[in-house]
Amino acid sequence: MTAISRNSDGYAWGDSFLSRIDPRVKIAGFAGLLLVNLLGGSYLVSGVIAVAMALLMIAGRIPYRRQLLMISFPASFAIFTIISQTVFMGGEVFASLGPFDLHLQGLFNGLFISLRIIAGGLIVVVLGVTTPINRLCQALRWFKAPATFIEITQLTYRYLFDIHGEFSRMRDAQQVRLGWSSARAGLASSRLLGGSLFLRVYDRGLRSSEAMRCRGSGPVVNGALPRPGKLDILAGSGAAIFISALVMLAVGVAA
Amino acid sequence: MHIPEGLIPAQQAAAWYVPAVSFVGVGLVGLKRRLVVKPELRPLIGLMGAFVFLISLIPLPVPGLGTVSHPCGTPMAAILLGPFTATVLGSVALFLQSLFFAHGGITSWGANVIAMAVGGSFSAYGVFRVSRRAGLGIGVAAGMAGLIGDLVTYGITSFQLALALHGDEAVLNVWGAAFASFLPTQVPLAIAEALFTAGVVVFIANQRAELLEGAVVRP
Amino acid sequence: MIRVEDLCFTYPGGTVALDGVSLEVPEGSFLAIMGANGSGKSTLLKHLNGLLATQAGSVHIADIEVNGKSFDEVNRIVGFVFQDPNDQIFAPTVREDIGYGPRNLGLDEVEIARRVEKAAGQVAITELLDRPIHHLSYGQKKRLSIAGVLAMEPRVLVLDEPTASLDPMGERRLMRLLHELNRGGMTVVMATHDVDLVPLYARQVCLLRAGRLAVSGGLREVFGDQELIERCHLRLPRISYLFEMFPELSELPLTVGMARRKLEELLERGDTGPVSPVELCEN
Amino acid sequence: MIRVEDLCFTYPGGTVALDGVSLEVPEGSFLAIMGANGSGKSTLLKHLNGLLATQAGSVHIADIEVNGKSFDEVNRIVGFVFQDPNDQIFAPTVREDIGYGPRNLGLDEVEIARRVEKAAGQVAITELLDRPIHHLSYGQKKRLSIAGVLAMEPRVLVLDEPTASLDPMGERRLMRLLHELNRGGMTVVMATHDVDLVPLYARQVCLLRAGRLAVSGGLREVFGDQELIERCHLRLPRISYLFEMFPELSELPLTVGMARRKLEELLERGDTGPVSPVELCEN
Ligand SMILES: Nc1ncnc2c1ncn2[C@@H]1O[C@H](COP(=O)(O)OP(=O)(O)OP(=O)(O)O)[C@@H](O)[C@H]1O
Ligand SMILES: Nc1ncnc2c1ncn2[C@@H]1O[C@H](COP(=O)(O)OP(=O)(O)OP(=O)(O)O)[C@@H](O)[C@H]1O
Ligand SMILES: [Mg+2]
Ligand SMILES: [Mg+2]
Repeated sequence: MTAISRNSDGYAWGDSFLSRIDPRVKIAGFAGLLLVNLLGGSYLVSGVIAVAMALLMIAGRIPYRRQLLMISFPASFAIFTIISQTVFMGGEVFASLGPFDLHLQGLFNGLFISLRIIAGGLIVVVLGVTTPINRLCQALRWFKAPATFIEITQLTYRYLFDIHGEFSRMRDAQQVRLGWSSARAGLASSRLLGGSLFLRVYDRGLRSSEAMRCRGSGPVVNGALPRPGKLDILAGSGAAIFISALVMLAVGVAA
Repeated sequence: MHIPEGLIPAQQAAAWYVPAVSFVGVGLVGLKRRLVVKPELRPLIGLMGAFVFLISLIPLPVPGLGTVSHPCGTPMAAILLGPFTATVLGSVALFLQSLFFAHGGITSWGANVIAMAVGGSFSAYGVFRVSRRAGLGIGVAAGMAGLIGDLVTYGITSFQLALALHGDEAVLNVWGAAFASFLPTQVPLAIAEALFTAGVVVFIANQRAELLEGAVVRP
Repeated sequence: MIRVEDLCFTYPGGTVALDGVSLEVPEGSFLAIMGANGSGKSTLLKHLNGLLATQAGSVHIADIEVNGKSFDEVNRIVGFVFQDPNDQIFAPTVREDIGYGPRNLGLDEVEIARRVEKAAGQVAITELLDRPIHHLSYGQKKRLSIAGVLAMEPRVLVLDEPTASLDPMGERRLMRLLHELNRGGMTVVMATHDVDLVPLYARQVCLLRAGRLAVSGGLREVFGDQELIERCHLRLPRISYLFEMFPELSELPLTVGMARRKLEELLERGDTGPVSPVELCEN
Repeated sequence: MIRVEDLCFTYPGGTVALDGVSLEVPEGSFLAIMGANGSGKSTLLKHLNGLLATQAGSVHIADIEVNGKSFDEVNRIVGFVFQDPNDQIFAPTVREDIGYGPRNLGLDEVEIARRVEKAAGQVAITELLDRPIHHLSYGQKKRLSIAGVLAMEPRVLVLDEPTASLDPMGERRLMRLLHELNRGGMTVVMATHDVDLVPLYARQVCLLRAGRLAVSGGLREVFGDQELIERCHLRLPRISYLFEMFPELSELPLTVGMARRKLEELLERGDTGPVSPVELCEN
């Protein structure tokens, strides 16, 4: 009901073997997977990736309701893909729907791209949900991403919680004083909330930027990452082996 | 809607990355300079980034196609902070959304940046400037900017989708079909974006005119 | 009035904030909840009106189970004052903020105006009524946040550190007000760190320690165990420490009034000087 | 160290928050600023590091005039702790927030890490270092906000109600820390409502009343005028009220330690029991 119970990044800050892995290793591994997924060009490769990611999620005890919710967005695109491919691809016609011919090869291609979307979505979800933003930014810094980009990323992230926090605090405060107990009250309350939200967050932001100025007004910089440990080496080599296997699979399928 | 991970084939994804990185790069250089001169801009920038993130996350279903669509938020950011900064904010929002909500993707980031961050910001900013020059009120100008920025974004996105999924049809035909099929959702969305952008800009102009520095070209 | 059974709560980050807390607060009680920073006080209070949904265990208010469905009903009974006033107040002006709750109770404008005036008077912010809320000092915001809840005249009042940042006179006024309301039948539950204040007003104390109920009971029971008190990052009232110089005492006094009587006994003097303000409310 | 001359400040809404305040704080002082809610304490403090620009009058820190130009320079000397911790902390995690100031001082990573650890230890939040700040309780945020400033090791520490919402042990630890830092030469200025705490630590007190300096001086001078104290919405320390029962006393004791000595005199007893923790820091 409150902001706190809905913090979407709660999991990332929790402790699981996935969140403990060095973010640089994770980024490298997942980037490899993304490339293989996109270039692999076969059901088999994307299918194996999807299954592997699902297993990782289960092993890492990522709350499963969230998994479903998160993957529902890319999944919804799958439907669109299948329809458009079935209609627009050439080849054998297996049925027709009004003015449109439905093509078998298109259907298969649509299914393939859908699988690729799901696998890709899962890769990104696993990375995102197990890596706290500050560690991600540390890793990005190590990979020489532009400092301003990282700074804006952090600022944006911080303000997300400010807005979300301010929004839910205001709504909580309203609810507690029965501001949402009837349709009429709800309408008045939502108007009040919408009108004040921007300025309230801005004011809070202004105060925290004052606080920043008092302490030197530089960007928020994360410290350097610790040296990779045993777990990281293990995870890194695991990922390397898995990705090479996938590459070989892809080459094999293509041949 | 942001194009998800895995939909665009590799060559096209790479091709979209090139202009996207250029725009974001130019924006970053400018923004860095701005922050050195005016460090107190940070809260507004963070706030707008977060607003772009949140606004472009409000999902509204597109009937019949199973996908969802949403307003962009970049038009408002462009009016308040200029198109290049808005591009950076859009690109950051897209990056974070793909990670935390599987909304958009990493390999499709370039394409999404071109559509929502670059397309939305620059078209809206242009419309806003031109409308202000033409003597329109600040609310009307902002509303027009929101409307056009939103539609341009979806025009580009449907082109990208068409390019990726046209199969054996001509790209332009598919583009037309995709654009048309998104229209029933997109028109109300664009209107919502227009009203929202106008509302926020007018509200700020009334309450905190100093935030609009430079943005308001006097008619 | 309030029945908490075996309540557990873990935040998304994995912090276990409550771990099997059970509590029974009869109607008309005055309960103080104490404990170190981070011991789970706010988390517990936020369950009493359904702000946080129970994960395990249950909360009943006036025999209504607190959950999403009963939220509005419960919040008609329970008034809740947040720890940070910035979290609680949101309307553009002081007057509108105080009137917000009464308006949602469906009262008419005359009654709303009466309640606003009354509540503002109770926390001494009458002359601020037409100020915009972002023009208030922190303590003034704190007062406003309390007024907004008082104006709803709830049967149960739950306050999260209501006296923090109030000036001493404001603190005394507020505590007397709560004392009076409590005498009039209102159940009062407050989280607080002020160990000097608690013995003056509370009749029941409950001590949280790392999400568990360390002890719950009357003043003597709780303040009797000095070692436990200190393990909970609390201390005895300052006045009690003074009386440690009398090792012959079996019980340390907890308030100025008690101290005075004790001292009179010790000195075997009968005369009583003028009564000091802090003693007045002592029970 | 701090010289405030004839400072006036009116907020945009028209509220006169400061009205001709002059103040001289020598290096190494421990000054408590007290006054009712809305009397102008925070407004005064925010002038000491240039957060608010002077409208009339002037502020000098270590002979630097505080203004927009000298802002950064002044803030290297003055560490400022806000009244509401939510206004002060902004980095994603506790560690980064504490490290923010030291990093901007241009220190190297090793030194930053050392200072972060040290400051976190000083306010007892070492085990929270890797928590995101939106997962903290209010009191934990308060501690963090203090640590972030301590880590910068300023020469002057300005704190706006640092002990509000701290648990009693946290309060005691913090006050002892401030006491120690002060002994080490740091100038400490704090606004506070805790009249029981002030006599234990502060050596100089200044009382604001509706934006004007009501009185400023040593403990005795300020707490001697009970009527003025009460007009400023304050009160005497609780322990003092106990001693009103001895009308023969010319001076009421202000701390447990003083009370104890006084009592020993009155009882003409020589023995001293074990020393209680609250007395330790008494000066
Ligand atoms: N941002 C603001 N805009 C307008 N008026 C303000 C603002 N902040 C404070 N005031 C007013 O200025 C006066 C002094 O406020 P200040 O915050 O200095 O009080 P304070 O002594 O710190 O009080 P408290 O004990 O409540 O923190 C108050 O009357 C308050 O209402
Ligand atoms: N939103 C949150 N997300 C995650 N953890 C939280 C959150 N809020 C509080 N916690 C943690 O839960 C525990 C209990 O917090 P709670 O706010 O109930 O403490 P409290 O007793 O009210 O402390 P305080 O005296 O500081 O107000 C603490 O360890 C805190 O860090
Ligand atoms: Mg709390
Ligand atoms: Mg203040």
